[in-house]
Amino acid sequence: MAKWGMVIDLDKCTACQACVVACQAENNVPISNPETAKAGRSIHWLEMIPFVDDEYPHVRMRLLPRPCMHCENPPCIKVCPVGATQISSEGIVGQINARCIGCRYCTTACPYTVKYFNWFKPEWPKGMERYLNPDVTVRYNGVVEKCTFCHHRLQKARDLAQYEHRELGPDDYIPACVQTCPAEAMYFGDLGNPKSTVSILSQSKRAFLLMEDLGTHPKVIYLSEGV
Amino acid sequence: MDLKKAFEHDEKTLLKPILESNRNYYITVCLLSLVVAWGFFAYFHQLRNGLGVTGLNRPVYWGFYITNFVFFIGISHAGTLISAILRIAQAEWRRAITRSAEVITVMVIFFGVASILMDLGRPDRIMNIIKFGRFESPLLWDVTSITIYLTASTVYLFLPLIPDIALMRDKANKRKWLYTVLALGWTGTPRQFHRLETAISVMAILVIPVAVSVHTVVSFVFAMTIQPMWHSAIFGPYFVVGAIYSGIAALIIAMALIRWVYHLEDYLKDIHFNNLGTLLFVMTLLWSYFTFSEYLTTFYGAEPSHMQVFWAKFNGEFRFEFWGMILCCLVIPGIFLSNRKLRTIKGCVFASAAITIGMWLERFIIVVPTLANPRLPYDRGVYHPSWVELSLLAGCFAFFILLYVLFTKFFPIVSIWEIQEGRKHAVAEVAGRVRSYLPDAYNIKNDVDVETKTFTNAETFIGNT
Amino acid sequence: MTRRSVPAMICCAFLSAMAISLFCISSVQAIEQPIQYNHYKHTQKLEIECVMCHQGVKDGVRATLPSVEICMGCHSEPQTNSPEEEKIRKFASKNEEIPWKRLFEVPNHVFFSHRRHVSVAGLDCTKCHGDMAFRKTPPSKAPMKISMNACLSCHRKLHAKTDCVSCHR
Amino acid sequence: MKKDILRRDFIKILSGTTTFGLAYRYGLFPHLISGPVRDALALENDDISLRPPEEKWETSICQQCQGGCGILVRVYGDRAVKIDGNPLHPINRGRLCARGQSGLQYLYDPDRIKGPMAREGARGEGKWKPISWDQALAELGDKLKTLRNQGKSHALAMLTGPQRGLAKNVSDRFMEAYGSPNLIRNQSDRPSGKTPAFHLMQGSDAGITYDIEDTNYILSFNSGLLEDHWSSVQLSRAYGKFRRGNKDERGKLVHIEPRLSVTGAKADQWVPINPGTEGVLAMGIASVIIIERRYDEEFIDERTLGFEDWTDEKGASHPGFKTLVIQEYPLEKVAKVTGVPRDMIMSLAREFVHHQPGVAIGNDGEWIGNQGIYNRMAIHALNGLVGNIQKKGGILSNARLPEIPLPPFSPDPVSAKGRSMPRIDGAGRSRYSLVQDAPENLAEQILKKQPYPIEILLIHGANPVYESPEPDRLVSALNQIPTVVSFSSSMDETTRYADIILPDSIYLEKWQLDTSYTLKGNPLVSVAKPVVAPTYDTRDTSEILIALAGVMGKPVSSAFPSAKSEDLVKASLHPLHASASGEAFGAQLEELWTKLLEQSGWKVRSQEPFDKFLADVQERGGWWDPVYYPWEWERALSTPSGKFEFYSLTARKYFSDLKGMDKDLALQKIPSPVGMDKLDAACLPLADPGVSKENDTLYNLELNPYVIPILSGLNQTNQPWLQDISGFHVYQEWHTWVEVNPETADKIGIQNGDWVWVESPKGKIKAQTRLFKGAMPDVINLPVGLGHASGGRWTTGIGENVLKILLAEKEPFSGKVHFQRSRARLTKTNA
Repeated sequence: MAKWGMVIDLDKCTACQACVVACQAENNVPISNPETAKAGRSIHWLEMIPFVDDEYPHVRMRLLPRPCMHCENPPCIKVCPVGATQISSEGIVGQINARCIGCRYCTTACPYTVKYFNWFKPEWPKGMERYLNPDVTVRYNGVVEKCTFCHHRLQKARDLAQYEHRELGPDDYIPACVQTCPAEAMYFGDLGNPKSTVSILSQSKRAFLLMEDLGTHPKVIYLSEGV
Repeated sequence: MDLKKAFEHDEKTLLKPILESNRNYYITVCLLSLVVAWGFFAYFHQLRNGLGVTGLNRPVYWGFYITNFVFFIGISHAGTLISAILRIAQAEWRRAITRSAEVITVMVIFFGVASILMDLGRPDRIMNIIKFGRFESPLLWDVTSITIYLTASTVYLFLPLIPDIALMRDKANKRKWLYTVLALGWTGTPRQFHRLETAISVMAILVIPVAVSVHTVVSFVFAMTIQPMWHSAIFGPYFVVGAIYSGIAALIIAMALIRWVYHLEDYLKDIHFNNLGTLLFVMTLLWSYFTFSEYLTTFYGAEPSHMQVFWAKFNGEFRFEFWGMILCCLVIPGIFLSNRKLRTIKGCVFASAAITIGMWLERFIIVVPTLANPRLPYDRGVYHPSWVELSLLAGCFAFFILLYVLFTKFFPIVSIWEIQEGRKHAVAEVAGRVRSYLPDAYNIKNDVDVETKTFTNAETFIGNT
Repeated sequence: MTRRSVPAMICCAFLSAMAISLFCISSVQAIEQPIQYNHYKHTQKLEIECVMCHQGVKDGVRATLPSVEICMGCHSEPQTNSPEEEKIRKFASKNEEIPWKRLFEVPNHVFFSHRRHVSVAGLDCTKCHGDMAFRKTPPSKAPMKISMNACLSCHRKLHAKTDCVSCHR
Repeated sequence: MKKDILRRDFIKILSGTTTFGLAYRYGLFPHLISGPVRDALALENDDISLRPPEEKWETSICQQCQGGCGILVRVYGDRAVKIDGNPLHPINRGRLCARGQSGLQYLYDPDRIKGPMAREGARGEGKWKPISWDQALAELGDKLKTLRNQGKSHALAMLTGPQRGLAKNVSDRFMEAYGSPNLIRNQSDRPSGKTPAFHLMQGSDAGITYDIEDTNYILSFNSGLLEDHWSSVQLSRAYGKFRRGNKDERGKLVHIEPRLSVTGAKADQWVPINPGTEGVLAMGIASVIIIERRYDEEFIDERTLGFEDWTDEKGASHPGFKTLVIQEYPLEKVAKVTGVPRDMIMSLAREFVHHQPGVAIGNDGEWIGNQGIYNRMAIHALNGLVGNIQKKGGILSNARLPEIPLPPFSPDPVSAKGRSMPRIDGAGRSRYSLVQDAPENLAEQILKKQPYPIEILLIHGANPVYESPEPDRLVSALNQIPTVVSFSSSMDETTRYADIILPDSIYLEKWQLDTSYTLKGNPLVSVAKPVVAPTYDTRDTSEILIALAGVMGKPVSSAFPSAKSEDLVKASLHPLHASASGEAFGAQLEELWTKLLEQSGWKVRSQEPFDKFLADVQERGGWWDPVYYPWEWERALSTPSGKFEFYSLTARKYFSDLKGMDKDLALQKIPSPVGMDKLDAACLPLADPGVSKENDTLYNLELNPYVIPILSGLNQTNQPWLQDISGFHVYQEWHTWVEVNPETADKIGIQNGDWVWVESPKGKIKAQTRLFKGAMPDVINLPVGLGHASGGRWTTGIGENVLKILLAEKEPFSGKVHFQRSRARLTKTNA
């Protein structure tokens, strides 16, 4: 069974945020406006987070693209009272928004703050709804949503592969952010397969996990900057 | 003979609020209803437009509603728990106050539950909790334990009500059908009394662990996560203590109001307030001890993510709430309740009012700062409640008071039969009990067995001493 | 009426009120098709395969309802003197599609692939669609209800994936 | 009685729940009904029951910036639902930036102009009435025809944005056929690198490029490398390889900039520097290299001019670069001016030499932040010093672009007469002899009616009213012109002053043939085809111009063989096919093979039929020449001397040719070092810090403007996805912010989130304070790119136009407007 995971090489990343927009375009994420942004209600499944350290002139700024970590031991699924968020046998932490009751317990339990809530009914101005991705649902008002590793792509890819009676190839299933990354800093694949690129990279001495001490076992692995 | 007169006096005084209503009552009800209606309007608005009408945001996903939830569930410990403890401890001064305490419990749990419903993004899918409930989630533990608590408390409120309802059925002229139904055919035979007393004692014992579990489980909602300053083993007892603390305070306020409005000075006496005030002071110390332990461990451990929350409370954006809480829950009660001279009715009520506010702030200070300071850096962990949340807070309080007022208009708020029973039996019983505590040597010895006989011999017994 | 029946009456009132409101919420209207199509005749008598008209069942993610073009493949010339048949040509002459109404529908948040179930897993149409093929007139509601429980029980039986995200999106 | 009560209660409960049920059912609680998904996708549901829409990926080119990335558009039925990179396209290899991804919001922008419109009411009032295309074209065509018949064809002017390929050819051809010299292109020189600094030192007309991928060391002088590069995806890819390619050494990046930008954050070392003194620092580094004799002597001897003092053929002696550096840029002085410690300058110089091949990169030609020509020359001189020209991992000059012309045509005498008139903007003459276009002069010349008045102005792809330092002046100039036509697809600031709007289709709706370069200098031609039908009633500007020519009739109309862009694309590809060089895009493995074959003397593409070539190019997205010959020195160094000129002969010729007033004006601002002829000094990289840091008590801060990477290019910002991530590093979006160092803020008494007036001598704007440790003390950083007065719901009134308070200056040589830093102060205000 595959264990899907992602590796982000911060040494290559240029913080261009193409991944951020690609994710929003792929996943029908509601668009924000000055009001929602001001209220802190914009939704970015994938977000670029700045860490600013030390004082001028020795300031260091680290820029970290942060998708859902797809923890092996996710704090969010334990607390859901209705099982609307679950981890699949392939390690994808999904959000079944048709079942979600909107209690926002998972959003508060997630140490990475990767879960988002639809405070209003997502709406698109007339004409703009045309770009919505037919493979992804538009979420309702009052439910939680999050990064899904674009698992609809997996559903489609696997469907096609099975129909064509072949194995799922390593490039068949790749999330939108990884596909677009201009610096080729993001990798995606099967962490369970020791020969996959992500497995090899995750063994790198530069590899680190975000808040590893929490014991959530993230499947998003960062490679630090520097030699 | 005197006893009979006293009984008549009890019935007359205590039934008066039900039988007669003055203008102030109607004005109060109208005003409260207006606030409640406004609250309903606010909720309707939220239901139509979604939770966006609140001041909640990311990362402060929980705000007033969850604060209210914890607060109301805390208040609910007033009644059932205190009355059960007092009953089991056979504290005789309980007789006048148990009813008003138990009513608080039952009424306020509804608002606790309602707060959760208000907080849901999809209240229409509430049945999913039953259909797809996962017992791994602390929220489901809450649902279970609150349901049990509500049932138990209702039964516990209802059982001691039965004789009084029967009295109403026989004495009052209005709503006879209601009292008839609710009296469940009570005629006041010794057999019935015996059964009732047994049932009440069983419930009193049962309800204590349930009450403790309820607030422990409420604390687990927070403590089971790994969020800074939530993930704490002390949270269970801390919440229980806080709950009892705020519960007693609420009870004192309610009693004072009842006493004042219905002129029941004769029934709710200084001694009641003094006793409750002393109990409250004990709780003040206990609560302070827990608060101290909680914050000291965080401070001493000095984990960065915890300290971020810690400082946000101590001298950051939540400093007013935090020091307000210390003032209301530690300083004011500490001054007013520790000192016998200040522990008057007014003093107790003032301290209780402070504690009620302080405990609400404590709940707020637990819920919001942790969310506003997540582990990953965000700039906008600010939370300003919107008019909807404020209206719903006001609506909840008004609705609670309204229901309470209405209750006093339907049922005697001081248990008549228990007072009467007190007049009839308790004095003798206490005397017997006290005697049984004393060393047997040199004790006055009767031929008859103390425990069965004292009831009838009460007056002579007192005369002898 | 006795005293005892009062609570019972109140309960009755409450329950019936609930029933009415539930009915209001979930009332489903009977579906009427534009043409009184006879499945039985086509599939059993003429032995036409389902796939002939419902294209995409075997090779597409979605199955389809037949377009007027497909019907006209046979019915461009009258086969019988049924007035229903005439309707097809009417639609065709107006260059309109036949406004078939869907009976079976998976919700938008479900990813369901026909080819995966029919071609890969080799399931029979009746598994989900019931006795559709034997209907002589169009049913007013789906002969089998498609529910998640039905999906899941079959998936469990056949040891297919039961991860939420395998179907939900 | 009992019964009554009972019945009443019964009815009460019953009616209560029923009311709720009905209210629920009929949508009083709209969000509770599980239908919003259906609403949003209602358009799809109609055909869901019959046939699922056809789904395909179409190749095209992203034309939102100059990068030239190839894209694949996922088309679902009749709508575009996703844009991704074209894996075969050599520029981006399947990758795409935020802006490219956001193209969907550009396409389906609800505020686009939805059809041709004519002005009603006064200019700029914003009242429009829709008209039909036929009417619009007929009216405008008539006007043009009349003007031409009057013999005043030169009175037509056309202002365009950067244009390439087919669009460029069509506008050129239109103006040629009509007979007007006034095609004024607001040409950014960035993709081709025609920036005068490089032109003066290296010649290289096709432009130069930095081989980031294979370099070991980047010394970035406020270059905006990761934020503001002309082809950001290509650069990002190269940067990834620079850091973690297959090389042995991990490339090192040192970034020099007053603010901690994204490039600064990603660099191994960030060197804060006083604003505007990057050129001086470069000269400081040069002085270390020269004094320690660490320069590439072989290269300097063979391929440079003017390093040492030299004598020309007339015997006059001129000072060399070495003299200038040693005399004018002693290390102490440089350290003082730049604020960079002496030791650091020395270690930078040594590192730079040690880690060769490495490149020194300046701001490659954008117009914010004032890295003037001389500063850029100083930075580029470093590359010359270490002999980094035409080397793997150094500076490469672009190979020549292949020809993709329109079919030939011969203009008539009217046209010839019109074309012989002087250009309105003065480009190509006297002070502007080095540039082809000088749009900056337009306002002045139109107002002066010099050398003649303009009757009709066509504006396409340019928004000068927003970008101009003096918008009011430009507006009054526009008001002088009887007919102003805009081809804009959005109601931008300039379009508001038009008389007729003929809205252009956007890039996903039209044909285009685009030319560009890879960062390795390979030329390429990409093909874009419409992937969806026009969303609104808009047309391709090229086709509009052809239609206008058609309305005017012969001989103008005969300039175009077809009215369809599609045919012109095909016609233009014929010469490319005939040249038999290069190939259609292919996978990287194929390219390696091609390179190998061609370098061993094989002709790669045999003469395949044109149809196959066309089909190939269309399917794969374009054509390119993967083979690059680094030894073509004539192309790389096409200066008068054929060498890398530390002392620019081009500059010398330029100044010598100027006369009178013009000469004085041009030389006025150039300082003359002691003992050096002013003309000589003007030909050397005389880096100058510009605004001095004197003790200005009124304006006590230095204002450092920078371009928001996500919104660079400044137009078409009505895309909420982009607006929403503009200032992530300070948690601010959807408004203009000002970055202030916490200590400085403390001094002024402002806090994070406070609203302040940012006031420069020129004006003031409102901004929200963001405390940022990456800001230098006493320097405030302001983002440019927001504050549009018009253009759509997600851009109008979002933030402030910082250009309003920036001082603008015209650059010598090009006359290009540069917005400078200036002094400023902050005062607290209310939101």
